[in-house]
Amino acid sequence: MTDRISISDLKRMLSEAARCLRERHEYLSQLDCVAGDGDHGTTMLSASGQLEAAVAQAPSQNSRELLKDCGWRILSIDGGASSALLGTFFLGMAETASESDFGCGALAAAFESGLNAVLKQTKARPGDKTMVDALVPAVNALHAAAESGMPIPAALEGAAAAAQAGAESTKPLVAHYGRAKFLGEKTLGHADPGAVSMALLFQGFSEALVPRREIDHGGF
Amino acid sequence: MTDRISISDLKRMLSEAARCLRERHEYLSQLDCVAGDGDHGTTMLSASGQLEAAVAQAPSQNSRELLKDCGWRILSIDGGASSALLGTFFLGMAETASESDFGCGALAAAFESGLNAVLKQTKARPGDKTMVDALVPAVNALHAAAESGMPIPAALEGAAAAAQAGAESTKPLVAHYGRAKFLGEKTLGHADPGAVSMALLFQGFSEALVPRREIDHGGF
Amino acid sequence: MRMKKFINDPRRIVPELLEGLALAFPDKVRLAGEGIVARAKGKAADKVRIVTLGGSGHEPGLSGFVGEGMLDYSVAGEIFAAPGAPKVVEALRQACAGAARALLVVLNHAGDVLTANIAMQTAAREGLAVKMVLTREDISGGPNPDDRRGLVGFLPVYKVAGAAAEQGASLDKCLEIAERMQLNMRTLAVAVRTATHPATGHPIFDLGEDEMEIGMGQHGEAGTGRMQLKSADATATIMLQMLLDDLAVSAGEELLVVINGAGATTLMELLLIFRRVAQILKEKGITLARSAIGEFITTQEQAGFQMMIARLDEELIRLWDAPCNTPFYNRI
Amino acid sequence: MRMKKFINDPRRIVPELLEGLALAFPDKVRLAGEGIVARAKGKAADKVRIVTLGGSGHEPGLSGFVGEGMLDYSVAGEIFAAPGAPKVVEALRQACAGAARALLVVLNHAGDVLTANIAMQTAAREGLAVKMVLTREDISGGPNPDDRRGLVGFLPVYKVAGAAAEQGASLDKCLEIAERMQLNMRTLAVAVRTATHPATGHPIFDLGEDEMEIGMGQHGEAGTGRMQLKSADATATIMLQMLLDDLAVSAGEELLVVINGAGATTLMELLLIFRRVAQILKEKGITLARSAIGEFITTQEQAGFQMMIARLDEELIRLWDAPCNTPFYNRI
Ligand SMILES: Nc1ncnc2c1ncn2[C@@H]1O[C@H](COP(=O)(O)OP(=O)(O)O)[C@@H](O)[C@H]1O
Ligand SMILES: Nc1ncnc2c1ncn2[C@@H]1O[C@H](COP(=O)(O)OP(=O)(O)O)[C@@H](O)[C@H]1O
Ligand SMILES: [Mg+2]
Ligand SMILES: [Mg+2]
Ligand SMILES: [Mg+2]
Ligand SMILES: [Mg+2]
Repeated sequence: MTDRISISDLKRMLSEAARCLRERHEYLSQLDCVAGDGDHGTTMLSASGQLEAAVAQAPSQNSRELLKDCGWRILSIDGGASSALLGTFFLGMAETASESDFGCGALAAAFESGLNAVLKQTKARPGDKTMVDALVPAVNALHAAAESGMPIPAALEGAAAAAQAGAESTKPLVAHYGRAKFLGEKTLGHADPGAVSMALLFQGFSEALVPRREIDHGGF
Repeated sequence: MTDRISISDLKRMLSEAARCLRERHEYLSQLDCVAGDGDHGTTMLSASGQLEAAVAQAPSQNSRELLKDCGWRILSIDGGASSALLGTFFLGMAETASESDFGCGALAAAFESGLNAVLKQTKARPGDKTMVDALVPAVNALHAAAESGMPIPAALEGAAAAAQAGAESTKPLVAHYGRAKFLGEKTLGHADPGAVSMALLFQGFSEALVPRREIDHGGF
Repeated sequence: MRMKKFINDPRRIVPELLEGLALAFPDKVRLAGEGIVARAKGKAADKVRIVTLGGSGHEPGLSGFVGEGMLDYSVAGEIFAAPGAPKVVEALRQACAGAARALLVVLNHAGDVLTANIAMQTAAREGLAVKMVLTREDISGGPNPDDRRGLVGFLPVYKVAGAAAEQGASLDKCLEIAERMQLNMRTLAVAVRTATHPATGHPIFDLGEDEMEIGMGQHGEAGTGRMQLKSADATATIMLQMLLDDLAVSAGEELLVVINGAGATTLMELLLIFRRVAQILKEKGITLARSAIGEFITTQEQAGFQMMIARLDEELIRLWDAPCNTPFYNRI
Repeated sequence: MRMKKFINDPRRIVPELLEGLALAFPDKVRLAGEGIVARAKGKAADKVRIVTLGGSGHEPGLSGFVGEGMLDYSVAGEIFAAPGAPKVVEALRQACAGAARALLVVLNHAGDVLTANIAMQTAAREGLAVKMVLTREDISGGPNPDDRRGLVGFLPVYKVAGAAAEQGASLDKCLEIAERMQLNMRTLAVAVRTATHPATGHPIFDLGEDEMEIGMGQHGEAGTGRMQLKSADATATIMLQMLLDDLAVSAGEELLVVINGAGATTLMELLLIFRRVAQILKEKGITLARSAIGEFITTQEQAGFQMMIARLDEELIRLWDAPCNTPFYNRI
């Protein structure tokens, strides 16, 4: 429990995010079956493996290099849309990331830079029923928390809750991007798999810094 | 009821044979499903149509030409093995057929010539579970009847009965020729479709000359 | 329907099938890295390279068209999934070795486009001379080109751009040719039976026992018209009319027609469909200038087909007719 | 499984599909009578004509291989049924017009052989110079060649005989080449899922949900080995070993390998099968001299494939490599 994120904190965050995605990968594929081609869990399982490998094999103690490696590794997965965007997210974070420790503001800035990189690659915006619906509120929450001087664990917990709410909010929407857009009305009532993945990612980040029992495991 | 077969008797024989094949074509396909590719009835339906067309369009009163026309027409059907052999049978008959009337001996000789033409095209012999199992006893019966001076209707009735018995006799056999040979043991217990067709052919020939009610419709 | 496929480890399908491709056509293609299929024979340094990318499980598409007169590099992703951008960057680096220039042909599918954009940005940062063309001709996506997927139209685009490159055209000229081809083509797909996913074993979509769906995408993405299964003639008539309307074809124009089998639909059926298309074009006074019939991009054992029409001009016809020599498309 | 095919009147499938073929490849083939597909372009009168016959429903086999360097005439029968002899006689008459000579290539199936024999007898009576070769390479028929069906081995026979004819070889030489090819080839088929008959709509055979059958014939005629569905590698290993044993291939020899998809089996799978074949041959020191992979003869949407091997000598390799230009097989 610290107020700066050291390289070992970052590694723990990445490992926990990997664990969350791995644990729920079958559910993610089920969600993708409703509105896509059913492979999202497989891709997130690969992403999770790549995050773990990046952490395990990190050659230096450089946070920025670690995030960049995560990004390239995830981009290297033949996972279609979601791995391209998730990889882009990490590469974007790396662009503004500190080389060593982060304060809460720097962390929020890095996440925002990741989000901006994603928003450069896709025209999808909140409400289009994509992973953007979870990413945007998570990054916004983190920013607000940083501005209000919240400690990092609490800030990340808020970001995770916002991401989860964002994922939930995709249920009543109709998809406009990705494969799901061709299914139109069929996507109604089901959460977007990519949004759920982003919520799981932030859940992992948060759980890495907060004792496990404090977390509300939410709806998924 | 005559003791010579005139061209109009011959036409009636061919028409009745066509009718018998037509009436049973679905059953013939069913039999072919057991041990072949299920198309035998379709081929015999086409053969029946060709016999009728030959009779209807016969340009002359020449029996030999009529039989030849039947042969070529049946050969022209894309019916695989059975139409090739049935066409050959008619062409073979035409080779020794009289140009006008037949006595019983001449009729038997013509059928024998048809049988020989068939036996030149296939190595199948009685016991191999093919149409030969019906043709051989039918032609033999006709010969014996002719030699014993039997009138033609009775002689043909005997030939039809012999053909039917021959077809029945294929039930316990295992096929050695045609597509059915690849099915081996599976053909046990089912009559060979081509043999049943030949029995129907002779049934038609016979019914053309004998009042319908006298005929025993047998097992099929 | 249970999956019945001859595969080994489902996670190793793609590398194994590419290995098989290279073993089967050693005079035409070679493996040039993980998921990268390259021409076996070199090409003069001053000629433009044609590069493409896309998911696997659609064989012979896309790597089956690497060879003289068509593609120089194909980057193959996992089953039904775009390849990762780093592989595409690697292929572009190889394509542009010795200061060569490359045209990247991308089929409009979300994952492919994202990958391609990321790869293009990296290539630009590395100073590679690459331009990109996006094929988007599936009229079931509606009037907005962004919503139109890239289907079998990649074939004529590879063909004419590849021929232009082979003849020494500049990168801008190759791009212009590819753009002209793609702007003048329209495709519509119909599906009648689903396929199973070779990695998961699951059916890709559901369709009633007597239904067909016009507009079905390459991975079972729903189309616009679910209807009772129709005859070859009726289906061809409906689909062709939709395509002619969308492309606004007039009598006297020259068309290329491609009929692409989805996998299980027989060539027998494709020929019946083509016959009706040729009859209708004749009735309308439209010239059937060129055609191609076969399986160019499949979705496993899915039953159905794609019908593509394209307006040809003299230059496009000349490029379409130019020789090519690839594993699954040849012209003498 | 209900039939889901794009057809019109089931009794008109064959004439319609041949019409489609001629419309699609007007520069390669033309219709020369009911069920008769002929080369579009003429051939010098002193060159031997290659003629074949067989049932339909197996597209692109057999008429898809009419064209320069392969067939001159193909006589197509009804779905799965040999054509009538009179049509074959008509094709032979056309082939032998102007005192030309012809080689009739027949695949060993009861109906085809009967038709061919009747046609050959008529041709002989008419004084036509025709010789016949019978392909029979399906080792599942047992040791007696009479019991071996003709499967995809027609492809190399058409190819080498057609090339020899194109190069001006005599009829006897063409026959000798064709015989040498056919004596040196062996095929084995495997089926995993049935097809439906396009005219009747019925499945052709039954097979359990996890079964495959090695030795299954082109029309569902039972084979020798019904067994649990196996992996690509295991299936390829079993089948190749049976073929190598039967042909008695030794290390150092040169082989042609053909992998022919039955209809619904994907090219993806065929490439995996081929990969294993190439690996095994390498292990055994046998040279993989040439290969072909694709759908050359299908049984509608049946799933499965045929594996063919053939021993090649220098002359056969040269003829195999010669150019050809047909709707569904080309060489540059
Ligand atoms: N154009 C896009 N913009 C934003 N997100 C997208 C886009 N396309 C897909 N996604 C996200 O990716 C998820 C699907 O990921 P996945 O199934 O792994 O890839 P694919 O759709 O290529 O199979 C969707 O649920 C959505 O959140
Ligand atoms: N080689 C043969 N010799 C004699 N009769 C044969 C031969 N091949 C097939 N038949 C006969 O033909 C019948 C099958 O005819 P049909 O189903 O019409 O032809 P196909 O077997 O070509 O589909 C068999 O039941 C058998 O009586
Ligand atoms: Mg998906
Ligand atoms: Mg039959
Ligand atoms: Mg996917
Ligand atoms: Mg048949």
